[in-house]
Amino acid sequence: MSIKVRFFASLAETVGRREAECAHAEGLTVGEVWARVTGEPALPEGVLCAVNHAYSTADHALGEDDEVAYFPPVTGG
Amino acid sequence: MSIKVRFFASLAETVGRREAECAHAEGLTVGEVWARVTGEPALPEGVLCAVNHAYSTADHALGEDDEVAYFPPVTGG
Amino acid sequence: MSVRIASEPFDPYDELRAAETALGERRRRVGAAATFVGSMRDFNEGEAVESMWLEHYPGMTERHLEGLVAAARARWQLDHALIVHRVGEVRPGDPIVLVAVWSAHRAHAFESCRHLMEELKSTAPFWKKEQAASGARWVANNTPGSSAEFEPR
Amino acid sequence: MSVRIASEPFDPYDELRAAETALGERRRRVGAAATFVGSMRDFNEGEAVESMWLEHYPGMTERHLEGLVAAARARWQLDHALIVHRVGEVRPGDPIVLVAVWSAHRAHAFESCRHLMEELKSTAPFWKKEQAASGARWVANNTPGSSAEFEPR
Repeated sequence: MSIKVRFFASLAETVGRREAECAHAEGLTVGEVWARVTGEPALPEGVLCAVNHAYSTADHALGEDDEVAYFPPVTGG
Repeated sequence: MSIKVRFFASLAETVGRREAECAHAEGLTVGEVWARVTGEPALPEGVLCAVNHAYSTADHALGEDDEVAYFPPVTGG
Repeated sequence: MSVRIASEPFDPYDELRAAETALGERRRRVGAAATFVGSMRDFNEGEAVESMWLEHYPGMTERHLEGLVAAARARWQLDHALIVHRVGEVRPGDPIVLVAVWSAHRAHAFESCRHLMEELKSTAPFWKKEQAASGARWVANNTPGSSAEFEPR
Repeated sequence: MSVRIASEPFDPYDELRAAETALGERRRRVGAAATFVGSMRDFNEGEAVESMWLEHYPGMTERHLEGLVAAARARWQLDHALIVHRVGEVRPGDPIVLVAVWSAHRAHAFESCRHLMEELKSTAPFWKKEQAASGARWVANNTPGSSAEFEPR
């Protein structure tokens, strides 16, 4: 099983890509997937995350076919 | 010297006219002009008054060529 | 011109477009526009209302509204403000009042728009007479301005 | 449809007219409409801004905005609500966001409009990148929502 990972806005530029796949991710948390995909030890403060299009916390455990996204503070409106 | 007196909305219907003249009114208060023109002893509670297009109190003393108006609570918007 | 008494039906969106056109290049620094449109409802106090007569005090009404706009401009950072208010015979669905403000800051726009509308409702010399099936009646009081005064759902 | 992501420039007044046409006969019971339009300013943090790139998260953004509208409908008596938000390249003066609500009560309209706009600013997944003379930069933070945070005049 693999999980689809997405990065947005300034975070996509920092990480250097907009999408990634994370294999064998079932049961990993949102924070652990970040570490595995970026090589950084932990989710930096100020990075927001979403699972399947809804806001999530870093300790949320992922399931099959989930999509996880990481992005900076929002600045719309 | 006479003063122009105006009534609006439901008050014009109650009083039975929209306009009146009040002769020799210089120095009279807004409340006294009401009494003179309508024959009622005092300005009823809830009646608003204006002098020269600005809100006024009943004890405001009138001068030459003033226009005084009486009307019910406003219901615009 | 920031205050207009309309004796014929008006289109709020035409009014807003015209005001923004008049802003011209200043529009590029504005950023925030808050507007309120009040229209005639076809019921009041549980009864169907067929039409409404809106009376005002020519001269005083304009002067009073201009005073409200001047006071708002002193309190908030506004680039422009517009008030349009109907008088005469009004039909259900017709716009009665438009209050619009333009500012560089959305908080100023929101707050001044609401303030102007509440001041207008409680102090501007307009009077409504409703024509219902049971006859004509002057509206005695305006509705409250805070949702806290309504029943919770 | 109460939420729309616009990848091309939009006209807020055309959007409002279309929404009111869709309301049809219900419009006669509405009474109050509160709207907010946020447009691109030609300066930010003291520097001229030439254009702006607005990114969003397709799917999540729409879902999130629809959730905000649903929550507002549960809290206030609303007949209709509309949110339109631009994405892509935006030029100074272009509308970025439209929030509009229709209600039988003006307090509900004012409060829900402002609430929706503040929630959108602080939680909806949009990101702005400004193109200024000194280069491109991601906007780090949104402006405050209360005028109390501004300097008094």
